[in-house]
Amino acid sequence: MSVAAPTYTADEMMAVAAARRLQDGTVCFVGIGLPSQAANLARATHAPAAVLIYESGTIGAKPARLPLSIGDGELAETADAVVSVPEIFTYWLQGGRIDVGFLGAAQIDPGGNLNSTVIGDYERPKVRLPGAGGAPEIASWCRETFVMLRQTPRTFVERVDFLTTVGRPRGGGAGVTCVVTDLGLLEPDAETGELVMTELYAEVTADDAQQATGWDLAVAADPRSVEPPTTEELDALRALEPVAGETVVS
Amino acid sequence: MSVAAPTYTADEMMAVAAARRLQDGTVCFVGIGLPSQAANLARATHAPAAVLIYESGTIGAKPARLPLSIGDGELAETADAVVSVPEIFTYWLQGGRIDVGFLGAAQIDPGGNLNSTVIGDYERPKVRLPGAGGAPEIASWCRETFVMLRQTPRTFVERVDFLTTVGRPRGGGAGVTCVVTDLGLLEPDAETGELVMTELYAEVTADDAQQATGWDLAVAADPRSVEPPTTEELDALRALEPVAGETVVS
Amino acid sequence: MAEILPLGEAVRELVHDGDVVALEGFTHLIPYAAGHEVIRQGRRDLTLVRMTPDVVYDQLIGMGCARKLVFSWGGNPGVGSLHRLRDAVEHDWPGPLELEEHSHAGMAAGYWAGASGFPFGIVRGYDGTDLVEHTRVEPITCPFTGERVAAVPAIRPDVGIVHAQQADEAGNVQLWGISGVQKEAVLSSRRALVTVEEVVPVLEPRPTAVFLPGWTITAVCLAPGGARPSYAHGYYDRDNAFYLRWDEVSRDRDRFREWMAEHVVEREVSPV
Amino acid sequence: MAEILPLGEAVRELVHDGDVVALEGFTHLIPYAAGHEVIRQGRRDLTLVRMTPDVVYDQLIGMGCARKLVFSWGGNPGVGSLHRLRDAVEHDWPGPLELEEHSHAGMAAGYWAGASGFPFGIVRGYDGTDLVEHTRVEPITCPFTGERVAAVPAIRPDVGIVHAQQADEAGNVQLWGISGVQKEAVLSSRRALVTVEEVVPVLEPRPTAVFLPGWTITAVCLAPGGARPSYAHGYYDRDNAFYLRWDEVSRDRDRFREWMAEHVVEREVSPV
Repeated sequence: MSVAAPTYTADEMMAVAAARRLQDGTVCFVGIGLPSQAANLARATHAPAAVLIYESGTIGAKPARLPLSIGDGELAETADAVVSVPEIFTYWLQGGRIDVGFLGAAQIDPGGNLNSTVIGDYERPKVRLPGAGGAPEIASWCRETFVMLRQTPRTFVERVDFLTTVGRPRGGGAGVTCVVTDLGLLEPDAETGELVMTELYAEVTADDAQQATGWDLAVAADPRSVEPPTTEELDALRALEPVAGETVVS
Repeated sequence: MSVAAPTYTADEMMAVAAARRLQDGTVCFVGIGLPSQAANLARATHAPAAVLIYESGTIGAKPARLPLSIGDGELAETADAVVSVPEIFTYWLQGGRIDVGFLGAAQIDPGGNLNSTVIGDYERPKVRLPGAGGAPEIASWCRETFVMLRQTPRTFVERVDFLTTVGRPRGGGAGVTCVVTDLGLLEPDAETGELVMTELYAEVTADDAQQATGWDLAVAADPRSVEPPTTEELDALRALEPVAGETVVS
Repeated sequence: MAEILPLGEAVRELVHDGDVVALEGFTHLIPYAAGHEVIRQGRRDLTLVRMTPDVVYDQLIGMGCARKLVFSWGGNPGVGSLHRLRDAVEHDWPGPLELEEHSHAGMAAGYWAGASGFPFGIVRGYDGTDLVEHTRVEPITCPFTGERVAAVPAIRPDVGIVHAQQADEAGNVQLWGISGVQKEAVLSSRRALVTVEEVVPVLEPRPTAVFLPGWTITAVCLAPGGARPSYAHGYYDRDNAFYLRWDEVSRDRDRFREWMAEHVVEREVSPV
Repeated sequence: MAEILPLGEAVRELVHDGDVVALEGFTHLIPYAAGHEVIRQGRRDLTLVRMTPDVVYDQLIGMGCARKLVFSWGGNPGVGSLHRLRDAVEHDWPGPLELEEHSHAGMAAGYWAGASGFPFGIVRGYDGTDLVEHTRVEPITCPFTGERVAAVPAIRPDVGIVHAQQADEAGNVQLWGISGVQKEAVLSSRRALVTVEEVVPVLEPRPTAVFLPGWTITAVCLAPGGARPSYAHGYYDRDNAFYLRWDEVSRDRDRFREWMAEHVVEREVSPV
């Protein structure tokens, strides 16, 4: 990986970049993998009052180590409350109470639309992906949605094979406001809504980003440079890792 | 009261008559007052496995004494489960899981339709009554509904002033299947649905019943005679009474 | 994040003339102290929402705070009528009172919809009743089965007020026992005020507990005994004798006003 | 009232070829033992319903039990694909698999409606997505605001199957920890089968507990360890290593079949 400095991985850079964007007290709707790393890193560093909600029904979970699945017992034990799944998706998510939702995806298009359903044709897919899960309503009803995925020409596509999640939905939230990749960050243009590369990691160039994108990428005139992870951030992130032999594969 | 033998009151006769109709294991939706007396009497005598659900959200309440209000602490303490009011009315009542619902009313008509809203005109009522409460959906979604009220020309009327609760609704249940009064019991005719006086208490005549009814009352050809309360029934019923000074006025 | 405020200040900030206000508590944990503070501050033209208006609503209505009542069952539980409610409806005293009434299932569906951000909730009911002509309910047809069900509008109060047993310093709230529609009243409201029996260092998880995060609440107010004469599970019992006495007190307009002056208006604490 | 039955007998009586069957458990308390018994009894043409099909559904699908899958997210949590599910969808092996897919909010609304006796549930969603073209969802218009929301059909399985920590002798069931849609799966189903870790004399009320009365359940089966390799809060932890191993085992059709023969079909107990 051209962007990975010897002391941290691309995933660590992504988790750190996302974590920095969370303010203290932010209420987050979190999935497993990078989003969970980012939200828990924020909680362990500058945002101790961040509230983590997992779709399994745990509100205010405070795991000491990263959960291995979305319904991990650690989440229930450390949560302020455990509610049913129907309640999480009604009173809490569609009720419009969440500040930031996190999503992954297999594909994203310039409008921030996401595909997590199939690669290829729906009826005869090349790759059958897991499906929608909570994504469509997360993007519609959280005030903001952060997407985290690796930037490649196969993932950043002109047109998604299947539109699972609308990037700028008509719901109560702003939709996708930030895409965190292994090269930097993209944000939607205030007028057109098209994703613009606004921040780049150390040693990443605008040309690197264009090469990794399946459309004619807009790059900000003077993209901000993202500071590499600090020692404090890396220590905190690594302290969250599950015990050896139980690595989370995200 | 012409029907009250010296050893028991009309209310006691009503509670006993209703209790006898509850089979063991019956799941009952119960309100405060006579219904609560009847259901708890059944539980204390021949139907120890009867399940009492109060609309306050208590499932399987087993009060040792009669609750003084529908949300009495005793109900929560003795219940198998306490759920929210929205859940009681969705998963439990409209879900069609209740065998017998109990209702009172200010007026009833020959079709078993009930009024608990107003006496007189709605906009300028003579008497403003408490309103619908749980009644309309209880009558629609319990398998059977028992109504308990005193029989007088003012309560048994040709036409209710306000139709709060439909006697034979299009819901999943049979609607009003039994009306327990201070004179005896009425049941709907299998064909026409009109209420027929099918049982009379000791010393009550068909003519007494007609005199107490505001319409031309159908009386069964050979109405069954209801046995007076037994000593066991009266003892059990009186043992349920709240402590002195806290009498329930129903 | 909830602010912990004195009750007087919280009511002053949260409850305005003309607001839609829901005080909930299904027999248990009825927020009397907060209701009395609304009376003391002389709020007017309120639309009062509550599934089971009982004595505290009788008091608010009799003191002229309400323009409209949205409800499903209005009575003095186990006792009889609410005389002030009846006087307002039957004789426009102290002023006319508009009514919007539902069944319990309908009100519960309205709160559920409000808490969920939905514009309406559904009930399999109302059909064939006279309620249809006198309330806000519309038939909708299931697009899969053709069945007609009733839509009831979401309840979205300006202010939701409930009483709970405990809060912590961060304004998180826990209540237990019969929980009624309190969670929904808080989550469906634009602003939420919660009075509590006590503020504790840690909210211990309990059976039947409902937890409300501080970030769903606007103000938490310490009000020990704030549910009297109703009860607070684990703290005090219902004052059943009071409910019987209320039947006497409230029958007469003058006696009602005298009682309220003595026990509510001229006091800073809730009568027991 | 629930009968306490051996698992084999309960599955024989409750689960028939062609049934709509929901096995629920949101990561926690996944009813593996019951799923394996369905496989051992060779059920066919099932419509399998589950919000989060994971390894036990991969096994049911790979063993040819299913004709259709109704779901919202199908994967091996934290690991990756379900290879048997993919093989069925991508290559019709061991047979074609019809899909009906929703969002989580849509599935949850379907269960909620099923448990409530409603013909449909509502979601503010689906609009603008390609899901609309490939699933059972219809727009309905709010009669009060004019807002369009999505109606999803009620989920009403023939059989709902969940695993819980405890039952009592009367067949009442209690589960605690993350409870997912288990209550809804039981209450929305015509018949309900609950496997439990143990039968205890008294179900002690606990924080976060979900109680299911015996009269809502058809059969209760003692199946200690019946959620392995998922976990049972308070009893045993999730076997995360197994989920990683499954990725290997399930990639190859022959290896999958051998593994199933050895660990499921020829055993009377669930593999750990």
